[in-house]
Amino acid sequence: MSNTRQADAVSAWRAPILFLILVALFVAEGSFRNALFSGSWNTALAILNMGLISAVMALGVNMQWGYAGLFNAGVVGFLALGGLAPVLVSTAPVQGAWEAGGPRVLLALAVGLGTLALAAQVWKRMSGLLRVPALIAVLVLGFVLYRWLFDPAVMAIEANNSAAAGNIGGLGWPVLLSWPVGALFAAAAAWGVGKVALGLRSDYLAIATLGIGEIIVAIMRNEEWLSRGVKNFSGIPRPVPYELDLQGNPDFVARAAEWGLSPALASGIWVKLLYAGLFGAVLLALILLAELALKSPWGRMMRAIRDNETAAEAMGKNVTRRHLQIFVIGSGVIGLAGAMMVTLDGLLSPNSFNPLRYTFLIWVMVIVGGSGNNWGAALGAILIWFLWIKAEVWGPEFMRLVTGPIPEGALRDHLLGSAPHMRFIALGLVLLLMLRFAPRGLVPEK
Amino acid sequence: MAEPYLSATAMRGGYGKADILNNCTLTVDGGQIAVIVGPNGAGKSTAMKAVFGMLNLREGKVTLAGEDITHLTPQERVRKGMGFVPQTHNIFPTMTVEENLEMGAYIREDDFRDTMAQVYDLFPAVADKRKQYAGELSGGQRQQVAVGRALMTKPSLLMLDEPTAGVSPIVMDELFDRIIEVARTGISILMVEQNARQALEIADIGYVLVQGANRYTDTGQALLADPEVRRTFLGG
Amino acid sequence: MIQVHDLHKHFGGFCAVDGASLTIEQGSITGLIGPNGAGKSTLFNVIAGVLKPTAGRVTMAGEDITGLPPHELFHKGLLRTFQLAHEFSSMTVRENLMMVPGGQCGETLLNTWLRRGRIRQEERELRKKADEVLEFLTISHLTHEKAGNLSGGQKKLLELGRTMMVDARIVFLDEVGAGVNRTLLGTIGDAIVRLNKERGYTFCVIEHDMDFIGRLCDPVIVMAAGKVLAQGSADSIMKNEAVIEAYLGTGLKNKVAAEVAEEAAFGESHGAQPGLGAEAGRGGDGKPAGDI
Amino acid sequence: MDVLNALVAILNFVVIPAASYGAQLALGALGVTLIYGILRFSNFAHGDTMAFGAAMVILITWGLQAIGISLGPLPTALLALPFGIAVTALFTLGTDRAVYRFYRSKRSAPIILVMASVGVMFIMNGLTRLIIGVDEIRFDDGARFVITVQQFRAWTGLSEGLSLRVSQVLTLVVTALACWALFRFLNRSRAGKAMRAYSDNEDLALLSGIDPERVVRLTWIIATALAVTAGTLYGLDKSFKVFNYFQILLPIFAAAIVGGLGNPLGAVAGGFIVAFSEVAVTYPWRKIATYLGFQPDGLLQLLSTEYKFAVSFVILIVVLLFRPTGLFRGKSV
Amino acid sequence: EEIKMGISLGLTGPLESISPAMQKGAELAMKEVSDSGKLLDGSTVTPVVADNTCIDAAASVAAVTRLVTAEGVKGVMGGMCSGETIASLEQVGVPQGVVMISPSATSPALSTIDDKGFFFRTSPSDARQGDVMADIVLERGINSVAVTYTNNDYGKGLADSFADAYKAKGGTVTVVSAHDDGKADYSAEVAALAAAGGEALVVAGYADQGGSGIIQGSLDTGAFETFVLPDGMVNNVLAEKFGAQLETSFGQNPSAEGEGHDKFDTLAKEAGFDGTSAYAGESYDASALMLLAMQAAKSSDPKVYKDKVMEVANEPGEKIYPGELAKALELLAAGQDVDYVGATSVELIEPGESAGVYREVDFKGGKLNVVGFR
Ligand SMILES: Nc1ncnc2c1ncn2[C@@H]1O[C@H](COP(=O)(O)OP(=O)(O)OP(=O)(O)O)[C@@H](O)[C@H]1O
Ligand SMILES: Nc1ncnc2c1ncn2[C@@H]1O[C@H](COP(=O)(O)OP(=O)(O)OP(=O)(O)O)[C@@H](O)[C@H]1O
Ligand SMILES: [Mg+2]
Ligand SMILES: [Mg+2]
Repeated sequence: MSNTRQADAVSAWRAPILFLILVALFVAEGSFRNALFSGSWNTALAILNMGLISAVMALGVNMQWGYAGLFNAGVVGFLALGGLAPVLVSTAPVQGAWEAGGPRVLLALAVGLGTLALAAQVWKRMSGLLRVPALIAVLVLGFVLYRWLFDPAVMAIEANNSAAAGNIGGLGWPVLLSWPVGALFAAAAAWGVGKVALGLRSDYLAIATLGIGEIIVAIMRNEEWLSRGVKNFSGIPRPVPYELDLQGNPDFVARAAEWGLSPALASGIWVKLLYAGLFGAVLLALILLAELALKSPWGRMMRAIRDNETAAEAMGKNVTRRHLQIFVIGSGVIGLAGAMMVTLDGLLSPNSFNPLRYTFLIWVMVIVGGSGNNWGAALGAILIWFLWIKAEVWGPEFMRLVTGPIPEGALRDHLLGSAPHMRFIALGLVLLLMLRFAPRGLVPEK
Repeated sequence: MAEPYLSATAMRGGYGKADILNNCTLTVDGGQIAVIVGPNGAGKSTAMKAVFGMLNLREGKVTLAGEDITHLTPQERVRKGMGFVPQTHNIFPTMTVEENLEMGAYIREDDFRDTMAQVYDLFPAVADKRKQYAGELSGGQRQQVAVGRALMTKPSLLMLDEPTAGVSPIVMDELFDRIIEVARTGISILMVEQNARQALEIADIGYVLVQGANRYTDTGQALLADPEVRRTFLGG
Repeated sequence: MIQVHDLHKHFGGFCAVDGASLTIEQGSITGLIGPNGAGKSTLFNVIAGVLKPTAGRVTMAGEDITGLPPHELFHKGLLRTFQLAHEFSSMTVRENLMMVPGGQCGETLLNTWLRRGRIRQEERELRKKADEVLEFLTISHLTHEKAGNLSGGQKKLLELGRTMMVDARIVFLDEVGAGVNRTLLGTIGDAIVRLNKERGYTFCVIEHDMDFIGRLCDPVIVMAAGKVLAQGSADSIMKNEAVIEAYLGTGLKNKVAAEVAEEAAFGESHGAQPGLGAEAGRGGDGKPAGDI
Repeated sequence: MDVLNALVAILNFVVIPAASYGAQLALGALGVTLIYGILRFSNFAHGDTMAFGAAMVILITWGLQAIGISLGPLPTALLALPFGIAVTALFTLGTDRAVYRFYRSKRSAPIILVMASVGVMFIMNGLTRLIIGVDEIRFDDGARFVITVQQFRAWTGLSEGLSLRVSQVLTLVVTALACWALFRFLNRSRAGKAMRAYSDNEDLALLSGIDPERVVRLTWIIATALAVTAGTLYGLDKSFKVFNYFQILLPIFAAAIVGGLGNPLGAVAGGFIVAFSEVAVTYPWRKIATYLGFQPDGLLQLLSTEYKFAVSFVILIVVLLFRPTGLFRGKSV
Repeated sequence: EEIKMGISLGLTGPLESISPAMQKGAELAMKEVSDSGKLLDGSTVTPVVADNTCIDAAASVAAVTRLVTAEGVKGVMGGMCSGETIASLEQVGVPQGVVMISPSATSPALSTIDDKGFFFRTSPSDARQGDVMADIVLERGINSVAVTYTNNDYGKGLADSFADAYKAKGGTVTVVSAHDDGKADYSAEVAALAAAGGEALVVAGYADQGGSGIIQGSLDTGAFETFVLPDGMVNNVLAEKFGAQLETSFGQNPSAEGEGHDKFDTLAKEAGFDGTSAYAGESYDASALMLLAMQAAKSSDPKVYKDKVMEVANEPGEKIYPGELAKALELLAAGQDVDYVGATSVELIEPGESAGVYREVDFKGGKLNVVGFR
């Protein structure tokens, strides 16, 4: 039967008002000190910075899902790949690592990729009985050759000063350069993944990408030579000054005093403001480009493909190519966000890349914000991130409220002791409430 | 005059803000065949849905056998003896043909194998495919399954939204034949048709709907004979 | 124009198309009829690249197009409509039409950032064209409606409208008439004839409305059980015994019986007698007039 | 003799553990696949339904133990299971009413329901932690082993041992029964067919006189029963820990999908595929080779266990490439 | 003055089950000091707790930022896991000039980090434990072992350092393989370890995580009977869980020689929590150290008291055990030296981490028995 889904008319004022509310939340966080808000600009800006990065991630997911209906559940993998870039591009070279086996690793990787390419060709070109054996032969030979080249080189690199380094090292270039490189890493991986998996439908694509995300993270955890694996890589250079340098700079200290701020406080705020400027600029540029594309025939074509692939195909649109295109671009944006995030953290910790946090939370952001709408996705991202962080405080606070009337005793102690877990309940409730009152997202697609 | 078996009077309503139905009235007597015709988008399907309670009416009243059913849910109406074949999405695609028919007989407690045999008799083309998923059938075959499903209900009022769309002439004739036969057993039929000439021929009463309102109402023969109706609605 | 050589399409063990061979002449309006499940839509889908044939070959103007994907066929000038409407449901009716033409400048991502002016101009032209088509299909009041909200028949019209947005060489119409008002169908028929005459489109039309087929199509190909059963002019086909038996049938038995019993005295004019010509059986009076 | 030893080693370390793990996944996947098949969304709260249900069962088990009721060699938890199911089903029916029904009536896209289920997941997760805490809890009583390694060695005189736990046998049996029953129910019974009809075409189901709310309720109850059973058996086998139930969600989804969503047989097949690929692909064959008379240098391990999850996903992707909607041709929205 | 002290732990997340005891340990020390009324002329100490989730660096940074900039804490007892600790230290601790003492981040990477003197830890770097463990294993006459480690910086670092030391001393390592925490099943890992063989299995993991899963699987399938258990595994819970099945197993963890540890245990019992829970003692010590350093520096300013931390922790001076914080405050106020021993025999070596006294334990009779110290 015809679907009676109705496009509720959404007021044009909705988006601006919601953004104003968001600004108000951050201002409250920065300036009021009470049970709900911390009254610290440092905190507010710290949340904002990660919120902006989340918005970039959400934008990437929104491109894939909102524009083209591709269910990418491997966000965390592309994010991690992007995060690899700052380590490989901007950290200082490791003494002796390259000599230990750099060229050989590169050669091995080339052999590995070559094997895959050859296998693909064999599969495409050959037919008949020999096809499968030939494929297997190519793969096995390639794998053996690859391991033969790869293993000793990796051992040598990892043995090189393994407590402090053990990795191949970076190029020592400016860290900002690693952002586009991160995007490239993720995009390249997405190209390969897309070639293979994009034929799958909705949830099947989701689980395939989920798997790929897990695989990428597993590789980053276990391949120590790449970025020290689970041993974490810290001390990634920054594109902005260090707080301690600022605190040691008399000019800055004087300027801070003018504002009536202590040097530590002022330096924290200033550095975060600089980051916010960088991230905000990237975010706005991306939104601008995305909006231009979406409001043109290209966007119309993507929506058509999302609505009905068979018909779009019959109307001359190369659905496979378009899917690949948007998948690569979306993943590139996610990779960019990954590089930005690692730059902000100054740390690459592959163990922290878990799907709940970096895949599903991002999805929540997109859906709550309004999939298909760039502003919506960005809004959702910043808002959800704000709540995710504030739930840490609001959950226990709520618990204190609830347990107030309960008499002293074991039950009350138990409940108060479990207060941290209210974080989940609070977050879940907020999520459900938002979905309830704006089921198509806060700023839905027009 | 006794009240008609089904009477839907002065219906007004639609999907969103704008009304699709404007004071539309449809009545069918017991054992009668009523046919609704009209241009595309006139609100024929909407009127059917309204009669079946799948649309909120702003105004109007629906009675069945004298009982006011305006506020009943569709599944309650099914239990009151109404059967409906929608225009689109009228089969269960991942169930087999046989299961589709069984679902038609869902509310029946008695043995329905007879009815099923009759349906297969009527549509031999789908009888061959009883173990196949309905979603794999051709357009016309689906339509036959859809009508078959409604027949399985043994309704006292059968509502058909373009039952013959996409079926071959021979099956269409069979179908109309069967509809006449069904009507003779005292079952009322309300159907929308674009194969209007054939349909009006067998109709006891015909409605021409334009923009959600009754334009002409008369016996089928009279409508067929009206040159104005023929020209503007029946394709000459 | 299109030649189909011994085409087979199997679903599991079932042969939906079972060795069909046929030719669609350049410039013709070829009708394709046959009982439900004869394999007509499947044949269309194979030609249009949606399904891969199990065996057999399809050529278009001498060029082998077997198994080419639909989007490539589109660019070769082969268009088709779907039996079950495939609208882009969350887009407006106008957008549904505007997305059709291929090779739009604004479909390239880079251009959407760099060549705004060109795109704006192109869009203006497309919009005009789309509005003309909507006007023609009598659904211009729905220009801004979401296609998903259209009525069954309106969706069919939209389906047809899409094929009118570009210059096609051959158009496959899968039951455009089902669910479309007969008066409008007449108009559509005229349009098909006009496109055929003026622009030289070739048409292949699946339809169960024999009036429509009879008025438009020459030749008519009849399929049954996956094979070609007969081929010829509309008139000859409608007199073909095998076709009558498999497809056309002989009219309303019940009605006839009833009339014989109750209303014989009135001498019903359109009650077809068994064995009479199929045309008569299909409500022979009121053959469509050429003009509407 | 050595051949026998090799066989026993494989049985003990690969076949039996993988089979019981596979059955655990399968049981979870059955619930996921049912919700997907009928209500048409991926229920992320399923893992936490398992945890919540298991927590309920534990509480009731403690209660039973306190009043001195037990089941002999079988764990007391089995006795508590029906009550746990009942309590949890009430809860899930409540969430359906409070959360999902609204989106159904609005005909929201499945993804919205998925996100709502993420919200429910957070809440259930928090509740479970509130109620029973985050510590590891063991609640298996009764006999732990059907046969232990020492017993086996003593009986057979082989140098390799073999062990079989009660919980493993229980899980396998219950999974087989549940799969069979669910399959029969969906394909044969009237209510089951009504459920499938509803999932196919909601409006038409309405027109056939099927009460949609009843179908939905039934679906939740069955899915909850499956989830609680799965959660309890898993907890009996491994021990109960809230955090782990979220972790098991991913392999469960993988299992449901590789088998084909909406198909009970698929869920079971998927569970075993995931489990066996994890265990078998990373198994070092050296010991076996030694028994068979070879003296290999290395471990003869294809890939190290760090990559076990990755391996199972690679296999999953390969399966999907050849069968895009899973082994048993599942649904896709 | 009301002095606020931050506690940053993974109250939710993979280590959520050991966090509560750590939090209680830390709060115990603060309460003790606060109640004594002797800190900096009667200042009170208020703990402020933040949940750093243990694995999410961004969330951890946000949480610690809140502690420092909004709550204005004078020191942070935390972080918990190494990665998250590094991030919050580099992003917040150092730039904002706040002392952080981690009870449990044992990654060797933290030894070399540029902390400007603001970071300490009351647990030793894993590099040392590997060496000690290798000695113990060899002394028990076990010459070949399989090693499994939890796949993070702690496990990896410990396993590597153990394997290196063990091989250097003449042992054979049949396999070193990782296991992930919180996985649904460990059959694959157990199968691989069993196939590799060895007289014992070294489990460098966590007692309430994958570590116990591995042990469970090994016992059930008869793969190993003897387990070598480093600090993350030495725990009463483990003894309760496996009981007599651990008869032949042994291990070591950093711990005080008797007295301090026992005293802490008693204190914990009185306060209603398990003092033997992993890192509970270290948490107590971490908080105590900061407060004592304040007293020694006569200032609650972290930039000032950071230089006193090493002083109060090490000789010379009077030994201070748990429950004697009041005494220590008095001594310090009087300008005398103290040597804080605490619950875990704190002895800080450069660059501000515990030297690590290890107690050797075994599980004879299904109980955790201390058999010696090294
Ligand atoms: N995916 C499929 N799987 C199995 N059988 C199929 C499938 N698609 C079509 N069929 C079968 O192939 C036959 C031909 O179908 P097709 O749609 O081509 O018929 P048609 O000639 O277009 O009929 P109609 O006039 O009813 O549209 C039918 O019997 C149908 O059941
Ligand atoms: N779900 C819907 N939401 C909004 N408008 C709708 C919806 N369905 C139909 N309409 C509008 O209602 C009007 C009447 O539709 P309806 O389906 O009743 O027409 P119909 O008379 O059955 O036409 P047809 O002969 O083409 O089937 C149409 O203009 C259509 O655009
Ligand atoms: Mg209609
Ligand atoms: Mg067809």
